[in-house]
Amino acid sequence: METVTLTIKNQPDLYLEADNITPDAFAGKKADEIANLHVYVGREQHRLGDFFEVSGNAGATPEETKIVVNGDLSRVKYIGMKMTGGEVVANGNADMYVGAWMQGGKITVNGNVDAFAGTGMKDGELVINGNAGNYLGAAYRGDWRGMQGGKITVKGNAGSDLGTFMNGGEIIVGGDVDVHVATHAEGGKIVIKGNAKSRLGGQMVEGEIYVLGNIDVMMPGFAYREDVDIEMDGIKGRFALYEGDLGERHRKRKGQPIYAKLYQQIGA
Amino acid sequence: MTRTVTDVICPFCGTLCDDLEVVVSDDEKDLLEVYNACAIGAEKFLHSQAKDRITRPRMRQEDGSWKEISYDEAIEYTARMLTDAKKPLMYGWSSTNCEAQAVGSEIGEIVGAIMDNTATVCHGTSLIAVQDIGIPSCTLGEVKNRADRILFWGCNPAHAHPRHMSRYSIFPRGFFTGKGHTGRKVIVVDPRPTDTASLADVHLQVEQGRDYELLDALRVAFKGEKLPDFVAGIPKEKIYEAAETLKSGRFAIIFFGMGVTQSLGKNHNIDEAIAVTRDLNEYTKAAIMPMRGHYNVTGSGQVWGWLFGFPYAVDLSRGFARYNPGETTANDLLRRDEVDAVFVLGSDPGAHFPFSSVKKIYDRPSVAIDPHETPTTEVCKVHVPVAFVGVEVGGCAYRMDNVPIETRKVVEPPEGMMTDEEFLGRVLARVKEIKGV
Amino acid sequence: MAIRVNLITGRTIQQGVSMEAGKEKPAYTAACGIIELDPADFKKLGAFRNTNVRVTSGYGNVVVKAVEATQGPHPGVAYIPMGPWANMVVNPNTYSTGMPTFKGTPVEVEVAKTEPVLGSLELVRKGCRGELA
Amino acid sequence: MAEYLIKNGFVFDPVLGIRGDQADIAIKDGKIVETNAITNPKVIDAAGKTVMAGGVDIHAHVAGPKVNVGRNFRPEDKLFGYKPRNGIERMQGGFSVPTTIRTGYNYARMGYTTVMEAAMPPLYARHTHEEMRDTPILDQGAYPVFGNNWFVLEYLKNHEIENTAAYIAWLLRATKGYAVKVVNPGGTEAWAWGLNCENVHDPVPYFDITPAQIVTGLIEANEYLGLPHSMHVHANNLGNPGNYTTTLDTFKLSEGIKPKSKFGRDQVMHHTHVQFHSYGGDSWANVDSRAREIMDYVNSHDNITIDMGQVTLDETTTMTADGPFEHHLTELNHLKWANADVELETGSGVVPYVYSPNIKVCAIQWAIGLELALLAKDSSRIFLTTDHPNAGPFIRYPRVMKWLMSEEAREQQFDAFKHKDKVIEATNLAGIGRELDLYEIAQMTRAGPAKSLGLAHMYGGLAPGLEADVAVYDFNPNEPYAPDDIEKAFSNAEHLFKTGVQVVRDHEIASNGNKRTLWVNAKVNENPQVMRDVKEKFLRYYTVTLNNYEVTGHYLPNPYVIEVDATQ
Repeated sequence: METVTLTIKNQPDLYLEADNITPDAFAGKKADEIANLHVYVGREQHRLGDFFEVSGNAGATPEETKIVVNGDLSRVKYIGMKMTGGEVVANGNADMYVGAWMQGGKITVNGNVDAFAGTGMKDGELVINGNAGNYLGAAYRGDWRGMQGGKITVKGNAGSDLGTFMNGGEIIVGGDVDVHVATHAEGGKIVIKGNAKSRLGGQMVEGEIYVLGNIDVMMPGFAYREDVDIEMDGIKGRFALYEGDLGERHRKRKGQPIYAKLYQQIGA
Repeated sequence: MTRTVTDVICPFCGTLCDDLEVVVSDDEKDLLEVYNACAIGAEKFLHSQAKDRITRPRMRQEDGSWKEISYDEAIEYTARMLTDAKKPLMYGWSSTNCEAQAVGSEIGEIVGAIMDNTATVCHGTSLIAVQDIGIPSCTLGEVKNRADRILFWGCNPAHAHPRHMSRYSIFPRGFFTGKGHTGRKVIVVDPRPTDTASLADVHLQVEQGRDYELLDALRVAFKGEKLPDFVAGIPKEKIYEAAETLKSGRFAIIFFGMGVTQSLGKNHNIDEAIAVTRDLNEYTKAAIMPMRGHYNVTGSGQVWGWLFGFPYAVDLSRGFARYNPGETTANDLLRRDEVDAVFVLGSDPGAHFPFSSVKKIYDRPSVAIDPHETPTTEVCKVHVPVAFVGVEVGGCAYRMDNVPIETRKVVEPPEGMMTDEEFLGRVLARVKEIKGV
Repeated sequence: MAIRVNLITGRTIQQGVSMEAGKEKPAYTAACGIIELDPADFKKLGAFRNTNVRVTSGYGNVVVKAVEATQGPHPGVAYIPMGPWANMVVNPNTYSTGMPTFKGTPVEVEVAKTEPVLGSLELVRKGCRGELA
Repeated sequence: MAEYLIKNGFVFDPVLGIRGDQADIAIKDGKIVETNAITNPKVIDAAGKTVMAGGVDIHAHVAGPKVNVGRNFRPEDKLFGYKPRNGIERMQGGFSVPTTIRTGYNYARMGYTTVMEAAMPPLYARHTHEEMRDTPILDQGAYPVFGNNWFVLEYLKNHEIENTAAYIAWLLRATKGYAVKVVNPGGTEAWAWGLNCENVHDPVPYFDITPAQIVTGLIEANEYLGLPHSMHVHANNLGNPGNYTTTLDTFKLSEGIKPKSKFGRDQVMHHTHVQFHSYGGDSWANVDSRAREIMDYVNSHDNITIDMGQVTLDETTTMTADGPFEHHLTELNHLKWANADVELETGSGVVPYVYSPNIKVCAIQWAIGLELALLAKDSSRIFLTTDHPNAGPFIRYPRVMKWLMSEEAREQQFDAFKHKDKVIEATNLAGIGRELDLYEIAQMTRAGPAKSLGLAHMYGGLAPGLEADVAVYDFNPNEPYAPDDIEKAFSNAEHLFKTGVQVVRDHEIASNGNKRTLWVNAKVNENPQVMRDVKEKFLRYYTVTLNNYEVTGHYLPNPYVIEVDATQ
């Protein structure tokens, strides 16, 4: 695997749209060609090299390309957008749309990310070693196809609207989450190791939510069923199982509706 | 001698009453009296005639004072500001006609602006919800002629849409509703016992910010599933009862307002309310409608819909249209310092945005186009007064149910005053010159 | 003595009429430079009706006149009509939806008898210039 | 205006009866003229290329309230598909529901010059006209819907043809409409109570009338007026297994009625998107094609024209004034649902839909549409449509042409189906070897629809005196070609002239044209009763005043009025 290193040298006066920072766009290019890729500030088109020092050449394919981005990226959008393979490591806070619509490969952010990370994600792995903003792993506006597959891991907290319209894949949040989790979800799995506020599983059709901490307000559409013991991915303990959203439509299997499941830990 | 103009359209709220009568002087310069309007609408017509009205553009000076400038100078400043900026915000677009909105859209397209309208602080979250789940709705005449279950959720038409209840919802006698209000059951959901609630058969005083839970509870009740004893401060018996009332009607309509669009959950509250409406269509006929505020915020969403495909928050900066509320919405853009110039027309963000956003407008090159003196004109660098749409110039406007109605000109604007459309047309021409288009 | 209440904002017919009559006029301040409090909250605050109060949230503060709720009772909930006064204190967080949280901001209300309620233009002008307390 | 001479192209023109012979087409002052009538033309060398009249679309949903609902509630339909502004071209977005700008440009790119909006709710006529105004290049008209209108229901309950006709004339003038459209007659009014009319004899709730009476009465009123187009119907029971009998029942309502119009059409009923109305079986499990039964009827009755409503196997957006159908659809696919019932007049619904080649029913629908066209004896009475965007976006017309013209292309598509064998079993298509030629395509896309619309004196052919709407395609029918070459060439006209203005040059948009809006001004005898009824209904039941209803001039900056005198 070849590594391309980008180090931010000029901060944009507005925000930088850098949808070209992906192994797909870099693949097969040398450092100077990579520096010539387009980025945008508002309506102005610039070169990637106007804002970043670029060193190293990319591999022949996305899979053989690793990109390391250094510096304060909190005004850089779209890192790793639509990537299909390879690896991106961002050493700093990044702005919106990290890994949005990604289909493969791995992104690691050693910092926080703003909203819309992992929007419409199909596959691959997104690791955020800080906090995530709102709409992590959610669908794009209007789309009923949210996160389809892959895995998102957040070390810290996540914002509101986690996993909206999620259909598959997995999201693990090490800390707390804000309101609205897995709204309209029809599949997938969300694990919240910290506390949750309210509106977990609202309008949820199918899928699973695990909460290890507290829930401020439970949805009225989730009914307590039983206590169950769970052991999975390093999580072990006794959980209260709720099913819902009782107000929502559900598929039936053998005449029985299949509900979404919400597990809340009640003991070790 | 005076003349009475009939069938006049009120350019205040989304109710867009079109039965006003306005008495004007024979020379059509003075507006003397207004009939059939609500207090707010009448004031809007009468204030257009204020003697202290500002009639010429003005520019803020270094020392904070205003200096009168010509329209030509104002056009030049505006065109330069928009073409110099990398990412200008062109905001407002609600208190104006569709013709002006279309010209503004072309300016935005050429300069690469972000176009946002007042839905962003009003029913923008409803539009998000509609994109997620759709909206079964109808025209207001369907409500008048058929509805026997009226639910006002987080809206207070007694104050915000004063003639709504008499023209469309609670009181009118229509084709299948000959008994008027006695044939209808009215439910109000609001954290306050509002003046609208006092007209209702049932008031559910929801705990503020828990609308989503209460709406979900209604859906659970429709299906006959068990509820907790209390949801959002409402005992379950009252929820089951409300659910039964709605299901048992022939035609149920839900009107909703800022109480849900601006509270915790925002678009999700609307989404769930629409889900309630969808569910009701399993049992009877049901529709839902946002109580749109500005008289033509709806039109702005329509014009951008056919030109760009999005009803608000349209980012044209890269020569094509993108949309994502939370990113391309005015308050997020200002808060995050994403835009470098601000143009405002047909709205007053100075009064209606959180102050932190107002300060960002003040910090940037900025132009406000508004017939009035407002908090927005107070913080902008240039203020361009224009003729009142619906009073001094006509043009198309869209009612809250998306019905387009052509507003009427009833009096002449002050001599030499431009309309929105004329001013924008001149700016467009100048922008094209500068950009060599 | 300060009380904590949940602040909501919105339209009133007086707000609408005075806004159309001119936001630079005193009637607009009289209609919108107010906070409607429930009688129970007045009691807790230990203030008379029509006393100026300072309303403070995590986002700012503003002086308005405390009046009795016109559409009550709603203990624990306070109401400032939509406008620049309310907007000094509302929660600007949009949760990435574009919509500030105009309804449901926790605020503290304390008596500020001698402090004036500013007019709308003066309020935003001074605010922008950093001239407010 | 510039003169043009399009030289040496292979011309396909049913109006002149030219079947691919080389011929020259001359253009002067916006019209086709004899080649000796021009003096100093710009010459377009069309040698080795195909030349046809501009395409005419008789049925598409391209402007108005439900179209805009489809745009505004589907941001995901525009994601990553936007075309930036470039020169005279404004920015263009949207796939299944394009912006008005893209609509105009994309039709022009296919060589189309006239497009009819198929359903205009009268109360929303202003909106429809605003969108048409902002759709460049194309000549357009819009069909106001009548089949659930309270005036019509009340008049036709008592078979009051003269009053119905007077009301139609009034509404066409008030809305600046082009033709009488009927969508799910009676069923959409029933839907205002959550009900439907599923066959032609289902009574309409309260109004005490049946769909059959509505359809027959509107045909008679249409002929009483002698309007350019016939009554244009979308029958009851759309999209349901077993519905072909309802379709045949609807067809039969036209029997014995002769056209009475000076505009040269032969039909008294146009039935639209017949693919959606040609299903056998009684459930989605056993649905099959009844295209043969349908076409047997059409082939033997010459007072009917139809259009296809071809499924294109895309993700698209369905939208129709058939409110109950859209509710039915959202119950099936659980996708977002918009509905808009319109006081006293009509209703509508919008739901996204994914026609997947992996779903048996979608593949059967695809086959049925093609069968209709391939079983037609007269290609000038069946028109190529996708009921845009219902069965697929209009940009797929060239793909439909490919399927119609190439058995190989159809076989390729069959092979791509997940349930190929079941699809073959439920349909006739695999056994149909017919391949249409370009002359037949020109009948289906030009001459046929123009004649059915009563616009054969303007559009659909290359005879001198017609509008100079001429398309040149980079396609040589006399050289070997692959099926995909058809789609490519007809997606991307090399040149297009609209009323004598070159709007596409070398495959690029060269002008925004001089778009016109067509409407029909029918004059009838004064009818005090109808005018009294109109006043009464506005006073009591409408929520706008009568004086604010009529669409005034500035919404049609470039109107083209077709005058009809029905006074007697």
